[in-house]
Amino acid sequence: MDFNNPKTFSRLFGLPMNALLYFLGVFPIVLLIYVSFTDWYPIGQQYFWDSHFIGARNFIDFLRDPLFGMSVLRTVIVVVVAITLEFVFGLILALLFVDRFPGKAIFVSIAVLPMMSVPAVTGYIFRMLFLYAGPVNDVLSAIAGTRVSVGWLTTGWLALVSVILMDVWQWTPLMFLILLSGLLALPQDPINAAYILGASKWQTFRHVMLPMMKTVMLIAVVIRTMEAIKLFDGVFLMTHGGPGYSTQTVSLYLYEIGFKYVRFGYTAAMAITVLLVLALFTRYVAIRPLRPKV
Amino acid sequence: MVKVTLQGLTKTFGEKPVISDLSLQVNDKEFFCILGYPGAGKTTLLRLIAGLEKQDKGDVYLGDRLVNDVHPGDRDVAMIFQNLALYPNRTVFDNMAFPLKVRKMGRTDLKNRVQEVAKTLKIEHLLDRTIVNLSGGERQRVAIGRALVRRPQVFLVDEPLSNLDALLRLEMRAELKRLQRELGQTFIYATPDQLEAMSMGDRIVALKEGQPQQVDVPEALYNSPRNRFVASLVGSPAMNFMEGSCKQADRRMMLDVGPFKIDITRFQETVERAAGSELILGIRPEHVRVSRGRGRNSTCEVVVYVVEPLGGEMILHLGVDAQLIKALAPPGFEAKYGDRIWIEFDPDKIYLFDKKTQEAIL
Amino acid sequence: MGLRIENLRREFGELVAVKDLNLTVETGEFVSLLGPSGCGKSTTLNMIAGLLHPTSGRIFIDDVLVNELSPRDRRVGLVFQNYAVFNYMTVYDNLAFGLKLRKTPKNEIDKQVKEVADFLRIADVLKKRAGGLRLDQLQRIAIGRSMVVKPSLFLLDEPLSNLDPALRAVMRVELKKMQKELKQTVMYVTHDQLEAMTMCERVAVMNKGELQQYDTPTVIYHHPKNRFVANFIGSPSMNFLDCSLVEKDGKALLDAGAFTLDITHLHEIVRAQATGTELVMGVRPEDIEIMNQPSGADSVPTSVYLVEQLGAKSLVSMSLGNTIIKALTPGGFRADVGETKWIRYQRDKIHIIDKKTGKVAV
Amino acid sequence: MNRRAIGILRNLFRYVALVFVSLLALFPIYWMFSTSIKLANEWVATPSVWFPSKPVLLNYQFIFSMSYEYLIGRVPEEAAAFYPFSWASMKPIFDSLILSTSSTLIALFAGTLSAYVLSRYGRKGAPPPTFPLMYRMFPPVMVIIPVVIMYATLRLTDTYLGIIILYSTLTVPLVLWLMKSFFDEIPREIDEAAILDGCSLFGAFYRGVLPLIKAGLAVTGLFIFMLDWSDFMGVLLLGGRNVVTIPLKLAEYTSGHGELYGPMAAMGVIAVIPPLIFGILIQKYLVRGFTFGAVKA
Repeated sequence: MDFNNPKTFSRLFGLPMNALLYFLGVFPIVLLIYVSFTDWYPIGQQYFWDSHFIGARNFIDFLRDPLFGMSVLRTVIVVVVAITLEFVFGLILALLFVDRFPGKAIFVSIAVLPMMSVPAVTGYIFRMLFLYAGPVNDVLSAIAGTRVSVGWLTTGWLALVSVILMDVWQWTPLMFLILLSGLLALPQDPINAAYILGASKWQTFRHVMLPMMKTVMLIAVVIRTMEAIKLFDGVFLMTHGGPGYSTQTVSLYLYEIGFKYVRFGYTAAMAITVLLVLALFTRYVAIRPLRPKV
Repeated sequence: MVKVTLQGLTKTFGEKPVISDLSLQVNDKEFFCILGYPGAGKTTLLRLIAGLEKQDKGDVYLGDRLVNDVHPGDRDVAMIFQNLALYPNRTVFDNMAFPLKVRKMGRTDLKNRVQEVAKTLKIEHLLDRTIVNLSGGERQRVAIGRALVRRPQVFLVDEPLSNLDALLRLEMRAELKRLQRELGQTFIYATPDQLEAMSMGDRIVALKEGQPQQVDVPEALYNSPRNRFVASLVGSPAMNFMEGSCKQADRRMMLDVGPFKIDITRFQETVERAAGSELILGIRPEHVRVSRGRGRNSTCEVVVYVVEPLGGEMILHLGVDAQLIKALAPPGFEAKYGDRIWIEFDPDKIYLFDKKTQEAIL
Repeated sequence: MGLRIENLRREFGELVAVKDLNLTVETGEFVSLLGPSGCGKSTTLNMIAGLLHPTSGRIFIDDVLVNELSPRDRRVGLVFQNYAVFNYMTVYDNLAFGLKLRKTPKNEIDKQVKEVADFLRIADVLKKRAGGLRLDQLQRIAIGRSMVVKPSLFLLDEPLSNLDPALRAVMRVELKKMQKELKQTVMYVTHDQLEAMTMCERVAVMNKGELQQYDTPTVIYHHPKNRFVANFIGSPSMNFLDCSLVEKDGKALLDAGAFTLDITHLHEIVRAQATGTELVMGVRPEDIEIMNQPSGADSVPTSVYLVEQLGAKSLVSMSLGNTIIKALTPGGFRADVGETKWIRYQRDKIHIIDKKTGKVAV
Repeated sequence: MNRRAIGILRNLFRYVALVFVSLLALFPIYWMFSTSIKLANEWVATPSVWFPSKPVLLNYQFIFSMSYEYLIGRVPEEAAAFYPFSWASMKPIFDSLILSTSSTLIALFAGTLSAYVLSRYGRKGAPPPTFPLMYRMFPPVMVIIPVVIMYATLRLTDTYLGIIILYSTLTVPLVLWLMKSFFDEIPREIDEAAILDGCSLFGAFYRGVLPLIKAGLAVTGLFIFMLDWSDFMGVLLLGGRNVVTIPLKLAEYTSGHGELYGPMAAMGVIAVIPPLIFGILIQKYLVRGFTFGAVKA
């Protein structure tokens, strides 16, 4: 073999990564598709080839499953609200950091600490914060003047709010960092040009800086959306999807069906469908601003 | 120390042909310049010779050796890249020794060779410094040094001077030329700067969209450009061009370019043989004479737009109708914005081009 | 008075970027701020535009003190080096930007934008997005965008440096024409001495934050005040030869080692101006004559080092002792390397510079 | 009001805002830390205890003493007295270290090679560039579900190898894009000069480019380590008995047997220390990491 032939060389160099991706990428997906058409229930049938082929029953079943629909809706709510808040806070924060001022480096380091925390630990921390006798209620009491006892984790919609707040706390820093990079990378000349042409600070921001930030803002939102859809660890440790089903996101629901009730065939069908929807989303919406120029 | 022969070289990137059917020969010990605007395919041509890019068609010979399938490292050519491609955090010595280390040269030999080259380039005192601490001119020398240590057969140089400031560029130009003379080696040098090519090249190829327009010595490119492109590429300030058509009148042949007519009767035969009646008149600014008053041979009256003093002489940008004409005025000529003056062409120094083919007729 | 700058100073920490600058520009005048990179010209420009606050000193635009005014209230137009056009807007919106901010009625905006677009010849691209346009079009947009708001002072920051040489020549003429037609006060910042010398009525040469000389191009070229200006202006640049003043038999001789030059006629001036006998002789390449035979007492033998053909001119480098002297001769000059030629300085064109202070005495 | 006064006022406003933001960012972490040094009666109280009355290390001793099953129903105060430090209790930390380190190295190796090919030779040979990116975008549950099925068949469940393969595969797309962004910053001419100097293609990579990219490798490595270290779902579904990482242990404390807030907090503190340190070290590159190299700070 001639390793100085670029083709041979690049095949060789690509080999390890291809091996990983095909082993845990292509192979399992094929398996998943097969299983989704069976009634595989690993407690009764040890191997997947012991299962029975049942056609599209799994797909029809879960589309009728109200719990699944609700989990999708909840995920959408969490994603939309959390991303909106993160974007607004992130942008404000980024604007605070655009100029140079003494202590900037330290404040940036502090502001981005939350995103470095382990998500599972974050979930646990927020579980403590939102206890009946937790510090959040303390602060609210101090503001209200009387003892406030909000059951953050025991009231359905408040638990969802808590989950959103947790995501906002952990991931606003990422939004902030991306937007700050965008702001700092803005060419100064068009901004100065606008000032000289008579624009006020606000007008310059609105008509010059924002349009130039479009790509970066898109990237920030897309990245965060993708990550927010994944939301699992934190919620799992914070509420376990409870109380009842009130914080059960798609990920948690899949987990529960798949591993508590071990209905593998059914889970596989749901997973396939969600994967397909997300793949289309990624292919046509998300990947565009991200695709590196190859 | 070898000639380079290219035969029917073709290279396309995607749909776009970058080099198309190019054949030329670079002689032994020649300083050969590739001159063309950015995007003309100069760098691609060098990379094809080096083997960094594989041609779609055609052959590359170094000496008599066909090197189409030879690995770049075995072609025995050195290339000096536009961005120099030095290792920023290593010392000058390490940078220059790298090609020798790759070839597994002994320690003492290696040291001597680097020392020797550093001496020719006057960078001995820099050997222990890292590249990031060097000035632009010094880095330039190191890049040349790295190419020199290998004693390659052919040097390929890709506009290495474009990042230097004007004064340093002038200095490095002379230096590079002297070096080539002393080494007696084949240099192929790509540049977009006609002044650089004219002053350094033994021969020049004018390249346009991957096709050689003319291969010749600098004077020939300047005095008898093959077509309009070459005429406009070479010479500064650039040649004036005016479109016009031929008219017969009283047995004389006149070229009417709008603001004035010019008698081309004595070229009549050539013109009639070569092309139709649509021509382009070309005249270099240095062959446009200006005068304050109307002279006997004056062609037309013009308005002065811009005066560029160039040391003693000055370039006048003159307007007539909608056309701009540049003229080189002698020292002492007085003119300012808005003046009306007269111009006159030296009839022996005009060029005629076919409007359709853009080829030179005269 | 278009612009008046009094004792302008700007410090960045320890660094004094602009040092007590005094400058006036008449209304309608085209003035250039010329200097190498880092000389403080951009800092000065930014202070005039109001993007940077001076450490001390005062700036008047149209006799109004503008120090405390924000950029938007200064009525200046600034064209940036990279044009800073709003890529994402259409050309029309770019041009209308300033007027829209001023709440100009729509039909008025329309009228003015059309007018400017016609004047700058970009009317055909008004509806296109600015992002995809050619560099010269971007530049026209940048100029037009400032033009519509009718500034009293136009600042241009190296506007031609991103264009290729051919386009640069064209835009140079157009800029000059425009300025003349609008009778606009313009301050043009550049590091390219050719641009400054060709386009401007007066040139302010800066170095290390200090104004070196402020005069018309002709005066600056022929009577540079100091060595920096003499070296910076003119291309190829002036030759400098270290020499000392010797008095012998009632004659004053300039001894440069390889030759001596009789400067008795300048003796008085030199003695009055210079601080010692250590001098530098400066002579421009075009003021040196090359001869095959010695003629007259002033002829100096040299050996040819390098001949560069520049088309209309040949640039000859000759070694004289251990220095290299460059001379510009008519094109087509031929000589072998090492061949002996005689040179003669045009005596009234030499400059004598005090070595210690760098001041030009003659 | 002159310029200077406005400037001072603006700065004042900025600092007030920044202090507020800092408090918000730091408070939850502080709360975990303070809980980890509180005595049991202060873990949960009304009103809650903001500053531990008597800071103790008992909770840490508790988690590093004998394994948790023996301690049900006891509080750290008494546990510490009876049960000394045990190596067995360190297992989650060792497991986290082993899994994160080896997965990081494997992903770094595989991803870097592919990134180089992608940067220099384009798509030919390299993995299809958008495929790994998509892989990264899907919620892990969905990616892991088929893996669970496959591992069950291959008997890889609850093995180190299985989880290392999973981690490597999940993070290798990030390595690919990150390292590609670093390779793209090195001019192509560096490799080409090396090739002309006589290097093989591998030599150009190994001797020419790799030394210039050490910093990028380090950054990418630390970033990937942070992600692997933070994983919870992977071990939740594929580990359990044989493989127990810190987050999994943390989850164990929360399930069922009464809330041991103090030891949990101590475990949490230990879990977040490495990512916090690494995160601050590579802060400049975090944006690039999370955006697949698309945004460079």
